[in-house]
Amino acid sequence: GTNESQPNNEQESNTEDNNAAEKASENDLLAKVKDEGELLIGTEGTYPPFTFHNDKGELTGFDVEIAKEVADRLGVEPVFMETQWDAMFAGLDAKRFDMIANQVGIRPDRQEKYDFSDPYITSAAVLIARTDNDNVNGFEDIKGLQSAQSLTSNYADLARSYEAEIVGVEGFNQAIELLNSKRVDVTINDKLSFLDFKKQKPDAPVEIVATHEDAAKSGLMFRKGSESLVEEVNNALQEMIEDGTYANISENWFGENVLE
Amino acid sequence: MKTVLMQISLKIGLVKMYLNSIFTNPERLERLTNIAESSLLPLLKGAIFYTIPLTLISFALGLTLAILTALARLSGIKPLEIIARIYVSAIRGTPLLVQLFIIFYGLPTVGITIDPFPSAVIGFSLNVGAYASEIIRAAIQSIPKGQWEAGYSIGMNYQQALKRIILPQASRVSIPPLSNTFISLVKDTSLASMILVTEMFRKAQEIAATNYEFLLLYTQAALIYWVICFILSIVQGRIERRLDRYVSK
Amino acid sequence: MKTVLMQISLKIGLVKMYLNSIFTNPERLERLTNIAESSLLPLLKGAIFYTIPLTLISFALGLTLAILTALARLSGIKPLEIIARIYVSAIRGTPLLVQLFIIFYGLPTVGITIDPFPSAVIGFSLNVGAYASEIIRAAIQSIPKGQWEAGYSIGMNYQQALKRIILPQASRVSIPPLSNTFISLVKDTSLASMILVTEMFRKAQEIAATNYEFLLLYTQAALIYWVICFILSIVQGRIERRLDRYVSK
Amino acid sequence: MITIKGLTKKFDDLEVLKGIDLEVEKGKVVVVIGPSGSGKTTLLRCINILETPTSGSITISNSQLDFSKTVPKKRISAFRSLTGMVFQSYNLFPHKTALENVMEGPVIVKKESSANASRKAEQLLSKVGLGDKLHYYPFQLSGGQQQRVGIARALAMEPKVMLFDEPTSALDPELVGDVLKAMKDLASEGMTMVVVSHEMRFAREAADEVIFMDRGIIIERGAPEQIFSTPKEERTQQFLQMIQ
Amino acid sequence: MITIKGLTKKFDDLEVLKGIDLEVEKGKVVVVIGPSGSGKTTLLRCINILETPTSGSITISNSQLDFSKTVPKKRISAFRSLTGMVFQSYNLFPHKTALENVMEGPVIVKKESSANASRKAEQLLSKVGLGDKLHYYPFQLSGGQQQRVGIARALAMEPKVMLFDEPTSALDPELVGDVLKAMKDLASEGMTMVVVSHEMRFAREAADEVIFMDRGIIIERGAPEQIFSTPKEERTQQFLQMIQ
Ligand SMILES: Nc1ncnc2c1ncn2[C@@H]1O[C@H](COP(=O)(O)OP(=O)(O)OP(=O)(O)O)[C@@H](O)[C@H]1O
Ligand SMILES: Nc1ncnc2c1ncn2[C@@H]1O[C@H](COP(=O)(O)OP(=O)(O)OP(=O)(O)O)[C@@H](O)[C@H]1O
Ligand SMILES: [Mg+2]
Ligand SMILES: [Mg+2]
Repeated sequence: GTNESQPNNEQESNTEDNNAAEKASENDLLAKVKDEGELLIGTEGTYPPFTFHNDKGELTGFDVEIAKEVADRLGVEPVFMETQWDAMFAGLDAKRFDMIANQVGIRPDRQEKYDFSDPYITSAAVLIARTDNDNVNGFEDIKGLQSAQSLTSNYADLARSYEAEIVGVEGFNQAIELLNSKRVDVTINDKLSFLDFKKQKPDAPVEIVATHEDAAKSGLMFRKGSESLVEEVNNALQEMIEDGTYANISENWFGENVLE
Repeated sequence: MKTVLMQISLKIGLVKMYLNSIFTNPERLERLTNIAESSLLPLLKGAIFYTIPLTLISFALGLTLAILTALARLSGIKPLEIIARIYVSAIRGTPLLVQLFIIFYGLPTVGITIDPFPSAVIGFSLNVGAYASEIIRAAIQSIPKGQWEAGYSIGMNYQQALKRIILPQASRVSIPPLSNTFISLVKDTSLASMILVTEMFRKAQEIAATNYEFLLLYTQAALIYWVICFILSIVQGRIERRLDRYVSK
Repeated sequence: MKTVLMQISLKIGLVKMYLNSIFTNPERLERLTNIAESSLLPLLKGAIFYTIPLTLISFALGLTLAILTALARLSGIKPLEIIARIYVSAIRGTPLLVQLFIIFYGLPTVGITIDPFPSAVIGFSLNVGAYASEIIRAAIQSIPKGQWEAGYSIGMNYQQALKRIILPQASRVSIPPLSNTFISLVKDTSLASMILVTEMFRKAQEIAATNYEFLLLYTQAALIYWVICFILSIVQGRIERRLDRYVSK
Repeated sequence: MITIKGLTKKFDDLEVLKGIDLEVEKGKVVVVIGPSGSGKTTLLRCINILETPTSGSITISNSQLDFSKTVPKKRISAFRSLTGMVFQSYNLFPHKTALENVMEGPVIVKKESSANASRKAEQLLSKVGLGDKLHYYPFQLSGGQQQRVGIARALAMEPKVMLFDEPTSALDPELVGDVLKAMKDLASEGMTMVVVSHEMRFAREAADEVIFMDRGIIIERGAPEQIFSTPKEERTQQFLQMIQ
Repeated sequence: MITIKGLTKKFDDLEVLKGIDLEVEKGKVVVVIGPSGSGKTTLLRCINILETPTSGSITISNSQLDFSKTVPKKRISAFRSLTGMVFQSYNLFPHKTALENVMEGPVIVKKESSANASRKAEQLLSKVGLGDKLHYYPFQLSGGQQQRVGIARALAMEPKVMLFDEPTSALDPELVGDVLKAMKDLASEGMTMVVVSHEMRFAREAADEVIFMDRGIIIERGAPEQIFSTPKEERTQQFLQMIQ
């Protein structure tokens, strides 16, 4: 009877209300972020010097500082959430994060599924080999050799274009580990990460053999449909570049400006 | 044969060389000891604030779930039995990592968002519940039917016989396999790092990421796990001995 | 109470919406079906060429090791017992992932370099050996002493009694817990991806790395694991029934 | 005290009890004998409703259960409390001491105070000659002692009828005596008892009636001397020859 | 056939056998009786070397083992094959059929051909009245049938002496007869036998001598009639009263 249909109606109307609210926040992520005063940022936390923990255990790094500055300029609190590479994407999809700051390269296949900010860093690709390996002197030499690459990185495509045999790895650290243990011959990787590694382990028997002229650009990454937020973030980035904040951060981490 | 022997002695030689190189290279040794020392506290914090509470809470909840599931399996009520069977099969049949992913990253897409720690607790509890239910079911079945009947014959009902007669005896039988599950759980908590819980293994990864001494940090974490498991197995021994007091050795 | 109910009905509403949005959003649906279809074959290949052989080989070797370890534990020879104890404790007490890392990334630093697949086999076999040895030990101990004595009394020696009388009976007791270990192993092989074995889970990661549908791919992999485990549990049931032929139900 | 009418019990297709009619007066002791598989245990279990009979009725004191209808669980519990059962394999609770075994029923089922139940349990255990073993676990007791704890445990629920299923057949010969003595004491106190046992001595000395069962029916009944010395039926004769 | 001299057996501090001297001539049947815990089982197990005696010597046929020295494993195996043991709880191999149980020793230990062993096993099983149960598993057999398989299994190794440890005490009363018959047949064929049993009928009909043991020593020995009707020792009298 009527008694039974009562809660039913209530439920439906309720769902609709929420429906509307949901749509609003979906359409305007920026409004949601400003509303809650928090920007949820996904990052690995294990990728120095971009995102890692310092001696005191605090999360820091180039990407972290950039993201903090961006949040500042949006007038919200940055909240970092750390996880593994694959979980980071899943987390963005699941709306656990609003944005990812983790040196994610801007690539067409990613742009299919995600939005990117304007590039905030350009890094050179370098070819790394063991010091005792005299046979590798340039990118042309790696044909048929085993190269350790993150499957999701631009560097993998680069290695493929020189006909190296790809050995898939989780990230920079694992690539170096494989190189060290003579399980692979080379890796093409990010110059800045490698420099940081050498700083930590100066006597590691690996070195840069060659630097590639094509440079890769990275951006902050968002779910599709975050246009309003992306726009605001781009504005913030632009401001940072113009008022010298960006240059400061960059000098601090790399001793040079890494924008271009 | 001879070449194999030669190879082995060669390998042993290399191992010696490596260890020598560490112990005769004071800088390297110092670096390693420094790192080991300074990382001990963060690792222990990870263990005490996350690994251990996560393990204990999940095990307690999981055990409750396991008893209910075991009873459902043994209830003779078909629908309950089928639900219990599907639950156990689905959980045991799929990797824990995927289960955690689905709870943490999958449920939000259907509108259910749970925080990292509770998500981990749910995932691990469901897991323990499935594995332990089989252990408890077997343990209950291993108690002779005569014990139920003795309970009934002095007027007990099902619940009373279960609680007073069967479960206390079943617990004795099931302590060794349950502690297997418990020990596995301690280590499985390392997967919680995938859903943002900064437990001990995650701490090890974080520290290693800055100094690139992965082997050292992982070994250190492994040793802490071992200590925890070792303490657990001592506790297990105590409980077993306590429960064995009514059995001739 | 009422608010809880409302919340639940709200959640159900949201789930409906989500499913609707997938099924009424033809583009999204098509993308997902396409990915699922095209990834099925690579996943199956990963399962057939890596996951399954890795599981079978490691289980066979691990079981042999387990029997030897169990016998060492029961031998009454102190040094053997202690070695067996330490082995079991070290393996059960530390995470499998760390063991794999030490074998694959650690041993080369002391001059021993083993390829990915054999490294994985070694790691998993050692693991199965430790866990299963406890099961087998318990199973052997569960066979009444009278069975050994009956064997001796018709003139058998230790080996003969063990092989002909004890192990066949112990195998019956240990099938259910061993198949637990086996099923765990199937899923644990996913960790081999960390040491470059391109088994099924690694394939799923690779594919997801290009289309970023991690949840979909992981769920798909989970379903394949489930199918494998389901087939295994059917086989387990058959074996149990075969071995039960000499026991009244 | 007990009236059984047309009691049958089927396991699937196997009819184990084929219509048992039996009356036992208050204070009488009935000994049931018969070959293995004849249904003696099943009969006792039906009286204790550990098995649900297929048809027939059982009356104890003034309570009647009629098994042509389905009987509600509540009534079974109440009915069961009229009888106490002593098992061939004792079935003591191994995780409880002798005292705790006896207290368990009064405390958990009857909700008696622990102090009260403990006092009563002590008395009962003393009565069966175990006043000095109160805090022993079953594994620390001989078979005969365990069986006497089993008797005390059943008595603690103050049943109207005691049922014994081969209470001495698992015992070493020289331990049998103590258990039989406890049973004889009980009989002489006027307890109504149904005893499945092949102990001729007990039957001769304590039974008011001996019943011979075979293949699910009562073949013959009578005073012990009559059955043992001049059985009427051929099957009874054959059986007595086999076991003597 | 058997000569035992000064046999003692200690479990830790507990001396269970305190110097047993015993001779059994070829073809004779000796029945051992005594209270529980008196060491009867331990004596049989020592003869079968399932327990290693603490001191003393055992001679069977022409083989002697002296336990004041340590005895090599090889010799134990050889010595054990001179005796066949039948256990109270049968101890059949549950995963093998009756035939396989009997064949196991000849095939695995004596390395006989499977065909030969099978033929012999069939004969032995027929002899104990189980010619129609060759392919039954133990759980499909009654206790009495299982025990007869146990006898056949021991006989298949062609021992010089058969040892029986309470072979009928776990059996239902009406199943005892068949096992005793198989044992009597064996006795009448001239097998040397040592039997621990309280079955008076068997002792009266088949024993050449009855031995009464208590607390690890032999108290009294003699012809069955003598021991049962006019025992000399008080402890023997007491014991016989208890069990009769
Ligand atoms: N739960 C059961 N399911 C199927 N058959 C049963 C069950 N319980 C008993 N039976 C069968 O019922 C018959 C009678 O068994 P019951 O135990 O009552 O005999 P009994 O006279 O007590 O024999 P015994 O002297 O060996 O104890 C036997 O054939 C037995 O196999
Ligand atoms: N393995 C053992 N360790 C310690 N004590 C033992 C062992 N085996 C037997 N005993 C002890 O030795 C004594 C004699 O035992 P045994 O089994 O030989 O007696 P028994 O005459 O066969 O008795 P029963 O008639 O009960 O079979 C008992 O006190 C028993 O507890
Ligand atoms: Mg019975
Ligand atoms: Mg004995």
